[in-house]
Amino acid sequence: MKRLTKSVVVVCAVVVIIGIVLLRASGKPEAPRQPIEFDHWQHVTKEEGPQLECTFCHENVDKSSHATIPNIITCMGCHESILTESGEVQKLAAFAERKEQPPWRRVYWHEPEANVFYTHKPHIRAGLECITCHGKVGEMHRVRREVDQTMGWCIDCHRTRSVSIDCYVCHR
Amino acid sequence: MLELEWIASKHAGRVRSQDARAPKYTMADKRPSDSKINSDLLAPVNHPGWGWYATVVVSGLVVLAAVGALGYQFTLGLGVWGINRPVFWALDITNFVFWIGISHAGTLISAILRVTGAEWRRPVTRCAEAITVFALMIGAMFPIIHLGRPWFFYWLVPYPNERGLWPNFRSPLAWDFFAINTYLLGSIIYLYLPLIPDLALLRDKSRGALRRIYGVFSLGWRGTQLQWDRLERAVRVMAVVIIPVAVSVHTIVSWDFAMTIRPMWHSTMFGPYFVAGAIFSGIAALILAMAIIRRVFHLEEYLRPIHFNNLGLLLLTMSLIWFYFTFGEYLTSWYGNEPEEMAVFNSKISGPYAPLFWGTVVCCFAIPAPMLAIKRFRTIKGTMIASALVVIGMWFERFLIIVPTLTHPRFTFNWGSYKPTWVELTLTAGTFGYFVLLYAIFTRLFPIIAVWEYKEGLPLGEHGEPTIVGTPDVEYESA
Amino acid sequence: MTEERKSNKPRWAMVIDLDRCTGCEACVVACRVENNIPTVGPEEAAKGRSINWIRIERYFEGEFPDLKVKFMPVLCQHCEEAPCEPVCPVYATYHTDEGLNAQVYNRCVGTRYCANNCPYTVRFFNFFDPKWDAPLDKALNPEVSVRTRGVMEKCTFCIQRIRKGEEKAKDEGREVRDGDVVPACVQTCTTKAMYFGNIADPESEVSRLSKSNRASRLLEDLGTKPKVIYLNKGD
Amino acid sequence: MADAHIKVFDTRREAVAALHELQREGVPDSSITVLSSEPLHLETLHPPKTRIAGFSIAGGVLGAALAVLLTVLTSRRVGLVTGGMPIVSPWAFGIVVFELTALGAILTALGRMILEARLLRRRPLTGQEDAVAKGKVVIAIERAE
Amino acid sequence: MKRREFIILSGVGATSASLLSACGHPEEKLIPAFIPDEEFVPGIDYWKASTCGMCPAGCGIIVRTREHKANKIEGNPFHPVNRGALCARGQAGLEVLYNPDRIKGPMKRVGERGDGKWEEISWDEGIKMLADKLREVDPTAYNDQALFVTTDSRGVTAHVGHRLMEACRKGAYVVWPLFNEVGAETSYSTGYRSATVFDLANSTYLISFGARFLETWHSPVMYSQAYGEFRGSSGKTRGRFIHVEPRMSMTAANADEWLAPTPGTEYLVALGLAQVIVRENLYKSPASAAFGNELGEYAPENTAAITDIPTEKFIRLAREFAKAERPLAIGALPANAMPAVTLLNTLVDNLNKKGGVLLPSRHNEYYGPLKMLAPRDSFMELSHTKFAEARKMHAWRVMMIHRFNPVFATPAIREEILTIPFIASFSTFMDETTELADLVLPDHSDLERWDLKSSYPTSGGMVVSVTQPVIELQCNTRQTADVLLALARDLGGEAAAALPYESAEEIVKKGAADFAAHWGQPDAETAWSELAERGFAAAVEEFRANTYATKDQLNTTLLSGLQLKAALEEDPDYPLTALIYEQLWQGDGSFANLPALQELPDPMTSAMWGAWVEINPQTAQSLGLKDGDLVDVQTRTGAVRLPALLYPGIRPNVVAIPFGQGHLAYGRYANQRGANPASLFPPSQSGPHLESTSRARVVKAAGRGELTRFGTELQEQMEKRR
Repeated sequence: MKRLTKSVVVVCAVVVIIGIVLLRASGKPEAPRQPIEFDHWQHVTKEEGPQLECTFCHENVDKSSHATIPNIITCMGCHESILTESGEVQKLAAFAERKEQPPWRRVYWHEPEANVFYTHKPHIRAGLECITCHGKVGEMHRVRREVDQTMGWCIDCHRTRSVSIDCYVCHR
Repeated sequence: MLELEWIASKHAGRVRSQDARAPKYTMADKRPSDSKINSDLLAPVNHPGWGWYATVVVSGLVVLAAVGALGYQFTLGLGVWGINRPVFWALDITNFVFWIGISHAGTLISAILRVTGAEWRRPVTRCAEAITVFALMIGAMFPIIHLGRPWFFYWLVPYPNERGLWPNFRSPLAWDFFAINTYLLGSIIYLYLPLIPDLALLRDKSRGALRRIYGVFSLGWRGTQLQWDRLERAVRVMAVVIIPVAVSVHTIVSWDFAMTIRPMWHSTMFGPYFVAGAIFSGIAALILAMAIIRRVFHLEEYLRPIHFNNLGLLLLTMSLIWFYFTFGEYLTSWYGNEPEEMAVFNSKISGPYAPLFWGTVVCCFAIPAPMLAIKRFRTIKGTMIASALVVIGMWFERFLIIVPTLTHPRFTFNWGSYKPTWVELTLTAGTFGYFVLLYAIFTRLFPIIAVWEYKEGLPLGEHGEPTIVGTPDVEYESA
Repeated sequence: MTEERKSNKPRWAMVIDLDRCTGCEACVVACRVENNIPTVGPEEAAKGRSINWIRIERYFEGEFPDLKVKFMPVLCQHCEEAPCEPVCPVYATYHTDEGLNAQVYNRCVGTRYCANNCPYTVRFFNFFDPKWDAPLDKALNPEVSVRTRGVMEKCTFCIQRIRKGEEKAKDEGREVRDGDVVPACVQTCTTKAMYFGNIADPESEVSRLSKSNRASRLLEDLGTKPKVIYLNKGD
Repeated sequence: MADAHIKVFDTRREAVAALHELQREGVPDSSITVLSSEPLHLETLHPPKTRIAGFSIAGGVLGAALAVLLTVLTSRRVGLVTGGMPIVSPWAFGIVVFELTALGAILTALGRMILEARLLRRRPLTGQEDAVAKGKVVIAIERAE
Repeated sequence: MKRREFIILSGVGATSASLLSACGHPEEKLIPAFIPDEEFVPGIDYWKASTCGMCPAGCGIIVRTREHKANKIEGNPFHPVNRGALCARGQAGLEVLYNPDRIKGPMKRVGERGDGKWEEISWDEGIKMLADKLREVDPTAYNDQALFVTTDSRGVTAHVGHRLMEACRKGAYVVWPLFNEVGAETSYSTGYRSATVFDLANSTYLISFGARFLETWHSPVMYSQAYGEFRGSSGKTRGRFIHVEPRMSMTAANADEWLAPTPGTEYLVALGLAQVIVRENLYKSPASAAFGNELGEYAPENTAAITDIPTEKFIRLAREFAKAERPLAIGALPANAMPAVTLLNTLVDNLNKKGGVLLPSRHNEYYGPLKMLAPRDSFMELSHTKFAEARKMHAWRVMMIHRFNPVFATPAIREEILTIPFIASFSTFMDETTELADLVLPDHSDLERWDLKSSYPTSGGMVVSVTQPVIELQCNTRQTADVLLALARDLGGEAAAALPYESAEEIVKKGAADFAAHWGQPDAETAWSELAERGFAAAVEEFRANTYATKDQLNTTLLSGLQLKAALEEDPDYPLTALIYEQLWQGDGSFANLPALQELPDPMTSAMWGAWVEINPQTAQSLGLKDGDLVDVQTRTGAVRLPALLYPGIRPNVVAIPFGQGHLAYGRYANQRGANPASLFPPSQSGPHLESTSRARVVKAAGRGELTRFGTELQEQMEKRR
């Protein structure tokens, strides 16, 4: 009897701990709500859409460590004229009016305490597709984090492509 | 009746031979009644007395204080300690080494005594083994406490992880991890095995829930001769295995230092030196524990001067061995006369650490050795005083092995100094409090002297007549 | 064990000319700024907890008036046979293929064993979390981690600058050559007493200087094979 | 043990005597169970041969094997970057192997002992435990029908 | 406003391939700091050239910025002065920019002076306030009534400042010389403010009389690099270096031979050497022969006793010096003692020779009509005594203080300053003087402002460096020059006429254009873009002939006013000599608020976060002092309490105290740290001035001081040596 209750308690404790761990792992919101309901699908995949390349907007991906969210000026470049009546575009225009950047929310990132210094540049040089690490963003309406970019995930890829798994490659 | 008399007389010879086996260390020729033995040895368990409660309360408070200090340290960081650059280790590792050392009291000593079949061990072994387990638990805490990020201590454990990382088995700390855990597990088992029959005894002497709990842990012990035989064999095997483990543990602890290239750490004899020191301090701790138990629980008849005398002699031996090692260690440094070594050497012999050093020599050798050598002083009180000195001395010896080397790096520009903070001191006090607490609780739950082992050593003295129970027809059968 | 090493990788090394070093400590501050080294404040400094990845060790010889002084900049020697590496139970400090002695902050659990086994005392411990009074934190180098409490840290030969140099070489589709990589201390050295480069490349300045008859290494007899080479005072 | 005959003796001496009597009368050892609160070391009543030692040696070997797997194989398998420094070093790993060997030996010894001593078995106690606890010796004979 | 400004500015300057490769970071563009948002790329470093303002040397710097934050300062690899190197001080520059204790905006005093109650005001309000005060200046009054005090004798501030003060009649533009400026005019200087260049790099035998050219003297980084070459550049024999100074400074520590004469008798050492050279006919210039008589009395045999340097040493060194291939003597001695050094150089005839003394020609002309460098006659130099005297004759009503903290430099004149009815401070930080101000109009930090200055000239020529903003404004500050311009506009009349500029930026660009034109670059636009991008413009120097041709000249100009005496007369109650010295790390005390420099171990003592008293172990022993004991250093003027530091590198019976600590304000890092030795000396000496000396005594005080060292206590080491 006594042992039974004891074991029950233990099990509960374990479950709770695991739960906490999982929660902490998935601390980042899956698909954060953006200030403007920007629809990637419309810009990338949609037949009658502009069918843009990723780099059309994320232009610095091959220059900088960040792929960089496009400047509102880039957006307005088209939307000065196109779809000006759409509500979302008007939101955009409003931002542009106020000379502000929309407070876009990140979908993929590393916490600072991870001490990760990721740079897009070499990965682009290596000819990686954007979707390998970001999922089929082009087919999403609101961007959702599809790939769980854990360290193990990085390392596996590095191993399979026989890239160095030296800690100093990413951590400093 | 007559028949039984006849049987008895018929086998008297063999019985007498068994009598001859009876050792003289136990209480005289006359065997006390089992009920007396039980009531005496189980007294601490049944009615401990106010002294016991006082001890628990006091030591409990000390532990609480230490826990508070620990929380403070975890929230703010190791900066609350006195450690600095270059003294990255200090009281934390001192306590670690010290307690691991103390832990050599039991298992090793009792194992040696068991293997060598020293009869007088009987009332001693369990005190000793209990010391081992608790000291080890305390010592093993420090490698975790002293981490900069203690919440990641499990990274030392080899477990398959998503990050594809693995511990470094080349590190002496990894060796520590394996050695200490093995020793801890081994010691617990080694303490537990001889405890089983006594657990059964407690089971049978207690009622209700307590009976059930004791029942569970006594594994359904019945006391058949088969069980006795197997138990004793198992214990003997354990004893044989545990001795090398015990030796390896403190050797590896010493290697934490010896493997480095620091002056006066990088020494080949550190292994035996530490082991000797460990046994030394262990015996001292054992004597203290026994003396206190004897007084508190009125076990004067069981823990007798002879035990203290013998342990005292052991202590004397170890004291001499310790001195021999220390002398050798320091002589080689001094004779080699390398500047880096001499920097450390001088700081101990004549420098800021001289008082501690010479204090240590006095506590561990100058006073105890002659005292124990003279029979007149090898009394209970005498050995107690000597042991107290030795325990204190050995703590400082550990401190002296660690800190002076760290304060004197090879480049004089980086020499440092060390002053402990209240946090470290509280933690240190806490370890002693914790030890006392655990030990007190142990005595409350289990007989601190192994009842069956004690009885085993008694002469089969004669008294009382057989009372026949059971079905009479059997009686008539055999008649 | 060294024969297993890949040959094509550079082996980063540093040469310090003690004849030129004046002890001006520009390198110390440069390092502090480049590598986000916190100032621990007077109280902590008094406890001997201030952090300088590179320091100027000063030694007096003789008595007044015939007093001689020796300045010696000491940083992590990035030993080929580093004593700090094997003792780390979690591989937080290890040897990279470029011969750097790496310290990975977020793997470190803080046993401080490496520091105790470093004969040069160049490893530093974060006793508390570092803090910068705002807005001083704006000056933090985004290319370098801010170390949390409980981890060791030390000179990295400015790994972030090494990576930049290698990136540049890659962009230009060539091997890394002398001058691509310049750590902060070397860059700022007021007397040009410090040199940095790939010692595996026989043409590089460092390997040329390392063959000088003035060249020596710290505590060579320990067999740590440091990759910081000192040129003794000449005359 | 309905059909067991149980005698309780106040002293070991009597018990021993009685035991011999029984043996003389040809009661097989296997049907005699002697319960006592301490080992009696009876020369006559020989318990079957034990294998604890042997097993613990085997356990040691097993532990050693596991240790080698754990250290050498996993370290190689994980293959962390060490810039050419050794990731497997026999001397160092030997220490781990030694410890696990001992651990294996201890655990198997324990297990084997529990097994051979028929501990951890749910079986009705004879009801004479109190007597045993009082230090009396109980001899039970199972009728060989 | 910012965005628009960005776009305007972004027009300025292009990227430079050369400088790119120099930085060694491919994707980083060297462009003006303000990047228009559409060009700005996060995660990329932008480098911006400017000029270091941490000392007057004017080294070129490039600042690394990313995401509109400056995160590193490095030496400009092309700048002729520092060629990529930068000293500890310069490296810490960012801590000025981002210092948490900066004054956030203009303020006016409420409540009593110095009790630190302030009220934030608008810039217009502040300027108006100051303008009104200046209007009150009575033109008919006999003498100056307004006063503009600064350490800045060059650049835009000087230009605007002294013009404004001229314009509003009865105004004086005052330059208070810093340590670094001291001795800048050796007795060579011939009317203009033209600093002499010493060709260390090429000299083979260097004697320095207290000139700490590796730390604080003139242009430390330039001379450090020269020293590097002096020691061992390919194809040149290793130079030999003798340093003469009673305390072993870092520079002295690098010398092959260190002479520690009695404080104040350095010039006697120089003359002694000269005497030996003359009497042994080792001189090179023919005119030197006849010195025999004048120098007779300075023969080492006579001076040895005073200087406490053995005669044979004199003779040996004199011979070495005279026989050396390219000997050179430098010095930082009081003006009346400098001729001794000059004499040595004259004897070995190294003027305007390779490895000798290079006398630049009058380069204030380079500035063309703008006269960026305020000509000497247009402002008065003030030292601490002068201030007290001047105060007596001038009824000053308005005092404007810029980049200077006299109350800290000379606590003694605090009262004098307090008597001035209205004080306006342009300080960036709340320092001791600003605390007394009635109005605070905070200036930009050096990384936010515009300026055009002549850097300390190099052997290659003279250099004009541009200071330009590398980052957006951190606080609501305004560049003082701009404030003065606004002030002029507000005052109207002459003032407005004298300063017809919109902003400091405009002046800088105009100045640059004039400079370019002067050097045959008519196209102002390209000239400016080059300057803005490279951060400097260099002009090849032509060095003029030796000014001292004849013996008579030497005789009159040099030896007049020298007489054989020990520096300080004996004082039975005060047996010791106290002196203060400037550290590279603390400067004149204006760097005490930079944590990086506070925590920088002093290379000689490895002490940090405080001040101390250096005492020779022998002296300490005789006084029964141990390292770290708290002591009172007392002079007839004052006393300070500091921990004793046993220092083998100082003359027995001399105690030295570093200057710069002991602030009573100036922010969290500087305030209440150590003690300010200035009070030990009469105003005539103390403060950022030539190292002052005074008779003193040391009394052991109770307790131990806070003496924080990075390295081990020297004592332990000395014990080890024994």
